[in-house]
Amino acid sequence: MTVLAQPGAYRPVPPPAWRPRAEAAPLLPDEEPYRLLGTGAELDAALLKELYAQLVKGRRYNQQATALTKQGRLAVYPSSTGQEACEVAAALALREQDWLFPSYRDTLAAVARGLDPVQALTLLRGDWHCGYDPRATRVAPLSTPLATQLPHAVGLAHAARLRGDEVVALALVGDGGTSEGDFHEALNFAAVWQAPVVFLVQNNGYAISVPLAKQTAAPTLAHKAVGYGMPGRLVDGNDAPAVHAVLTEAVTRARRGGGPTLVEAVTYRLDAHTNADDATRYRDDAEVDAWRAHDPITLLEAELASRDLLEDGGTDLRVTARDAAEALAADLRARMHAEPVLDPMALFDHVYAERTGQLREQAEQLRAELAAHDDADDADHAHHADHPDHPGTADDAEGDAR
Amino acid sequence: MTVLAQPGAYRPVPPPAWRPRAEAAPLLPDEEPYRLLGTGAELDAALLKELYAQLVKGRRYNQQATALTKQGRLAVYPSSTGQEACEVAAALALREQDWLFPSYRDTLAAVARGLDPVQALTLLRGDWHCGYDPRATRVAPLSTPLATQLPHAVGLAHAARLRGDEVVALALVGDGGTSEGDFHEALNFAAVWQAPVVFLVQNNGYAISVPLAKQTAAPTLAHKAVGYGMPGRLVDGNDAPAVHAVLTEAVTRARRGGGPTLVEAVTYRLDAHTNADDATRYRDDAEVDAWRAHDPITLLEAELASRDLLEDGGTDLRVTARDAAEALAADLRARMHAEPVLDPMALFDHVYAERTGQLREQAEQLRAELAAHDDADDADHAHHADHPDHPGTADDAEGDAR
Amino acid sequence: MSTAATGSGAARPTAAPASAPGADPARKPTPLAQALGQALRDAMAEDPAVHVLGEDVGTLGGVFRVTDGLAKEFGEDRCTDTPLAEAGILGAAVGMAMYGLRPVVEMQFDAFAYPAFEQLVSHVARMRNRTRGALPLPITVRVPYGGGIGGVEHHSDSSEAYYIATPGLHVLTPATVADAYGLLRQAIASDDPVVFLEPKRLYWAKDTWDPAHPTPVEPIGRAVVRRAGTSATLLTYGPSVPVCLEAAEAARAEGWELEVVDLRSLVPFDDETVCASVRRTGRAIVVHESGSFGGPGGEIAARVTERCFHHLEAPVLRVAGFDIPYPPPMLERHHLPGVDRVLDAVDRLQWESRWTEGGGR
Amino acid sequence: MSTAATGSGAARPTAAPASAPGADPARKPTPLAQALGQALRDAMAEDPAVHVLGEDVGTLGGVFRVTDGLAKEFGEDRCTDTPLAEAGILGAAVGMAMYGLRPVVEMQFDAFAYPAFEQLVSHVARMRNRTRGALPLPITVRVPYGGGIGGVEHHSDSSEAYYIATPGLHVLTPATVADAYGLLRQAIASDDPVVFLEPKRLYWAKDTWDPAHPTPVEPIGRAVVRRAGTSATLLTYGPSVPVCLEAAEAARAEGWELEVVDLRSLVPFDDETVCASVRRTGRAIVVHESGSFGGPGGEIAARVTERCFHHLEAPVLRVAGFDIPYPPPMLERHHLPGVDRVLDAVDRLQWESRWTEGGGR
Ligand SMILES: Cc1ncc(C[n+]2csc(CCOP(=O)(O)OP(=O)(O)O)c2C)c(N)n1
Ligand SMILES: Cc1ncc(C[n+]2csc(CCOP(=O)(O)OP(=O)(O)O)c2C)c(N)n1
Ligand SMILES: [Mg+2]
Ligand SMILES: [Mg+2]
Repeated sequence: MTVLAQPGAYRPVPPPAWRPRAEAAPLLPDEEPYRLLGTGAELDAALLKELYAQLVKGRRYNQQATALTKQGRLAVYPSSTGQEACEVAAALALREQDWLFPSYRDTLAAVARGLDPVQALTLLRGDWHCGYDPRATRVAPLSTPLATQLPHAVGLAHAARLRGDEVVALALVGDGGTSEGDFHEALNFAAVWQAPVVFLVQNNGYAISVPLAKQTAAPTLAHKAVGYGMPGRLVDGNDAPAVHAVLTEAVTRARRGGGPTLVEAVTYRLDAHTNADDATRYRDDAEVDAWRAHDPITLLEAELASRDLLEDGGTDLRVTARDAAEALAADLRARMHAEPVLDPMALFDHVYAERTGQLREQAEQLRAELAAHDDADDADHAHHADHPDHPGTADDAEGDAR
Repeated sequence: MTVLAQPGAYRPVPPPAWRPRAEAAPLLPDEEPYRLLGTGAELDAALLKELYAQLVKGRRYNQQATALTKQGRLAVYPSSTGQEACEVAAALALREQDWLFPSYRDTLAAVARGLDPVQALTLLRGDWHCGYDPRATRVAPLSTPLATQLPHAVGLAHAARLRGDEVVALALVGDGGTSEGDFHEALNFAAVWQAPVVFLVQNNGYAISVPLAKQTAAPTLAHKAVGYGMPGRLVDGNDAPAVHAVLTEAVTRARRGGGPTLVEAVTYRLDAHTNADDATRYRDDAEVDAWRAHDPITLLEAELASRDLLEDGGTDLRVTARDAAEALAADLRARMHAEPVLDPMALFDHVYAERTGQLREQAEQLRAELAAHDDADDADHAHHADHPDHPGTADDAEGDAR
Repeated sequence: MSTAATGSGAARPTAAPASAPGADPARKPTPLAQALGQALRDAMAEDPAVHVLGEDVGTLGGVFRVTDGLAKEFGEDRCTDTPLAEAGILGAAVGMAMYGLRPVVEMQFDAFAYPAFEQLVSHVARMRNRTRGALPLPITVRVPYGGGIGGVEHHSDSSEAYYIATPGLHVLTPATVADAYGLLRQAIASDDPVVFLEPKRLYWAKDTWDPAHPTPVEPIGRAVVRRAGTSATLLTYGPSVPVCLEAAEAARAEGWELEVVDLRSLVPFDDETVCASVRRTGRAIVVHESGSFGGPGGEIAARVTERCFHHLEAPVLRVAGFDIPYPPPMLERHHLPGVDRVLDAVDRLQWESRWTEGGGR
Repeated sequence: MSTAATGSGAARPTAAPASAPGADPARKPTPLAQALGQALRDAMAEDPAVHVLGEDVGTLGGVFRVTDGLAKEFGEDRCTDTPLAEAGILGAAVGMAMYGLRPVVEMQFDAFAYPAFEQLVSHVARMRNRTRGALPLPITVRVPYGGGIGGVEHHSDSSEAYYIATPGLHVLTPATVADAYGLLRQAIASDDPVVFLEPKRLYWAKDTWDPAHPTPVEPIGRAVVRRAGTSATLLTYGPSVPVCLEAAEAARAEGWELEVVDLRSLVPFDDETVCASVRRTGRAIVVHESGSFGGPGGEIAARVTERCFHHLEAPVLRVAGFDIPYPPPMLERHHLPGVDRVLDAVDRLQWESRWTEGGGR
């Protein structure tokens, strides 16, 4: 706007309402995404190797999970192929006592943290909603309603701080999720409460088909931080050590009482939104290819090579990593091919601490139906089951509709 | 965070996802709230006089409306005493075809725009929800659910732009309202759509009892703008010409297709939250007194005096303004003391374009009850009316409860 | 799906060109989702005020492809990919409607309409009333609802109980391809806000239908008898209509002639058609996927009982989803009311004369 | 308010120290709001995991002064003024509960709970079930509800229909001072999430009560007969309980002895107490402020009819608010179900023997 002369003749006593509460400049992100790969920066060799092994395993995990959808063993799989650096770095930046708050795309982060992949995939397999004990694993349930997990992370981190525990919560959200009101409310609460929470936005360029330019007009998503009074950091999301460094610094700051941080990691989803999505409807091959050239695994492998870290006393890191990845895939495949044990009566469990009268009646009804059905099955009864045991994705559902 | 050397060896083709979409610097607010009073800036004398007359009238309006609550003529009144500069400037910054989106505190802005005060106060009197035709007046209904009117303003401005009309929407919201998800979603939509809308946050330091420091940790509320990619402006909300200038510039920019602006006006609510509120529970007199010393009317009057604009050909602007204000107050008082004409059967009007069967039945029921009641009244029937005609505020309600 | 029969009552034409159904050789098996898309296309072509907005409705054509091609045909200003924020979408639609447009909002899945709940309840439903008719909001909110498609949690809710309890909204739900088109056209043409509930698992169900000459359908507020019967009435809507028709077919083998009423319009509710049927049959079952407690079935059973008490041979029963969070894909078939559950309820309709019972009646 | 009678059934003690009611000279007229505050205070004193949060609950003590003094007594970390964002408040409470706290959230008015609807429905209500019991959420959401206080629009909604249709939530509402205290203590002690609906217009209603020895009350899930009668049963809750008691008193003059059942707990629902009463009287009316269509009355009427059909001499009737947006203050008395409307409904309970009627029965 026009800047008029302000000689400052009028200077009210600064009332408490509008004294700046924080210096804005330190909260603003750097101009360029933060990077370590190729910079010659001093880096811990063990960390680089660990990241590499995890990236390779993560990629294989993504491939295997996608394959399982084709075999009808998963209802749906939203792959994080291309985003493994973010997923893995998020997991490794946390300590044992810290909590991870994943969105529906982030099973890999949970697995990289040590969660059993079969448990992590329960939601997407479809035998139950959440397949693990969040308290035991310090991994919140995968959140399907976008951005709704962010205030949970804030509340948990705040509670831990009130209890005097050194617990940090790291919450994952997508670029699309930043548009939701819950994102706003969570970040504001976090900053006002100075809660030990780190928000990692994986900006993969799309919310399903909607590109970032239709999602926001902000210079970067990291710029949103200043509006809450927390630091915003921009990082190359395909540079695993850079993401790890930025997150570790933010986690450490949070742990020390320094409050929340918003981190935007710029990355790309190489696969379609889910196995059911057709990404060619909204993006072209050239764009995908450009990003393939910046694959997080290739980048890290080049760095390891340039530092002569790929071979170690006769063992080739690439081979070890690949073998470990294959082992994970084989185990996952085998265990996912086993039919899950399903008890329909479990539908009435845990709706409340105790079943209400209403639920006891309904449970009795189902029990009777199941008994009748068993009898009928024996007698090759005509009444059919309404739906197949392994329902497919939306695209498959045609066969399912009557 | 630690700034590591970034020699830039690694430079991926900048993928479309993370090229900054806008320069951040021009979007950030100035360090100090923008001011004109006392700066010696060139100012339009007619505008100053008009603002002054409106401020005086606005103050009197606030007083009269508050008095009406004591007389049981208004159910409740949230006064904008102390905030008249914002209310009046918002009204004057708009053209005939523009739309105003007030919150529940902003009847004065509507009145300053020319709305009949009796119509503006209908909601608070309690005879209906909205007392005027929003399309005819280009004033949206007062919004009680905080921040919910902001997306409406965006949608309307967007629609007008699609139609090719030069319409700007100006939406008012409080500092507390900026914490709501709807604020976030509205600003984001506005920026993505480049909608011709101006958001004016009246930061009066409190959301009922909650001070700004418990509401946000942001440097200023205007800093939120950069996170949406729109300019943020900070202005002294008690400096009427400054608010008017900032809003006019934003409105003009919007009208020319330059997109939305977020304006934070720093001001203070001198009265309690509403007539039912006891502000001494959460703020001390010293703070109120400090702000009284920066009363928007006193400030503007001093400016007029210093410019020798108070007297004009024998007429004293103060007297003219006061007389006009008294006339408004007298008229308002008189008209608000007349019993509003109430038709209970109107309850069933305008629920839908046409009454549903359900509503026709219920309307018949009420009609019968009213008829029976009339008969009973004649016969001094024992069945009592459950509630008084003029219900009071929460504090009054004690007498109402059984 | 074999529910194309228009049922009883004179069909009033919609805005679409009416034709003599059956005469046209262009009628062919058409999925319900396609008829919905056609309704949007025709409404947009007819009235430039009609705008479609939502997540992924533009380039992608929606995750169910209902809006496929609209952005290309009418431009991105008419069919707009919005930021990912449901309250913002519906709130913006309110503003657009205030300016005279007729927005059609797509919510991607039922549970993802909840963030817009405040906008829906506190503004959309009330704006006309608040402003004494000055500001009607002709907004259509399309909500894919219900289960049976193997969706993971939060993708299969039946949320109609929330909407029918909100005065000011019309709540419609088609079960046939003709209604998908006809009701959606009516919804868009209506000056009142409409929550338009689309049964997800019927998106791919087909009826014989001609997009160029859409079958005229009954107006908003009218229920339709999809199958005539004398033994008992099944009152149902949306995804449960085909289930009830199948149950009625199966019941015939056991000697029952079940009448199936497709409610179509939950608000306004067609007491006339419903009560006429129940008075005729003397017995009724409400069938829906939504949970039972506090669900639409309670309202329907209560009002039918109020109006038809002396015609009832048995209490109105309810066959509904259980009162549990929607189950995971592998268990949903146990939750969804299917043919067996409907037939079991029919069994319980006190076919033995009640006079032989000991009860107080 | 003269509803202090605890009613039938053995009262089970709450967590509060039980005492022989009536024996204590410290019992004095106490407003319902004060008993709620006392419940919060006692719960916070007993269990350091109990945290109160919401808008203006700290320094101000809430706009209804229910939390008055708590911040001073327990510190701002235990009773916290939050930013103005209801989804954020409830969402943060979810996280706090995940970490083992027992948050008590205050929503300032009924309609201002709507922004938190997604958090409530998609997370609070389901977390225990989603995690197979690993993550119960002991959250109490206090919602002042209903009208009659002269509030402007969006300040007088009756939103219970939305909550009772959401499996996983308990929905409680007190009508007496003893229940205000006792039920709120039970809600906070419950490991399940509770929507605790506080009837706004009863906040200042008084019962004789001793804060040091709170009257023990029935547990969650139990209805209580507040007045015994034989002619018909009024099934009601919250703000309508005093209305029904007054109606019962007035009806006595006309020869009717009305039984008044205070439901207290909408979820879980006490079929036993309700049906026992209706079977005894043979006639029932559900009375509530909430709109009729899709409101709780439909559910209650339907389930009573299902269970007591052969004991009913007349259909279960409903007396409710109209199906309109809540009216402005000056008209609300025409909307709220009052004594006259209840008595009119009693009139319509088919007192002439139904056998003399021509109907099909
Ligand atoms: C509240 C809500 N609205 C809509 C959806 C449907 N939906 C699922 S994923 C998705 C896109 C998410 O984009 P983004 O946040 O960028 O995450 P990404 O998929 O890229 O990881 C949408 C719209 C949802 N899950 N939740
Ligand atoms: C969604 C919503 N939540 C809560 C309220 C209750 N309430 C009314 S005014 C108010 C404070 C508003 O503060 P602010 O936005 O700063 O505006 P001010 O009152 O200062 O003008 C609150 C919490 C509301 N009206 N709407
Ligand atoms: Mg994305
Ligand atoms: Mg304020």
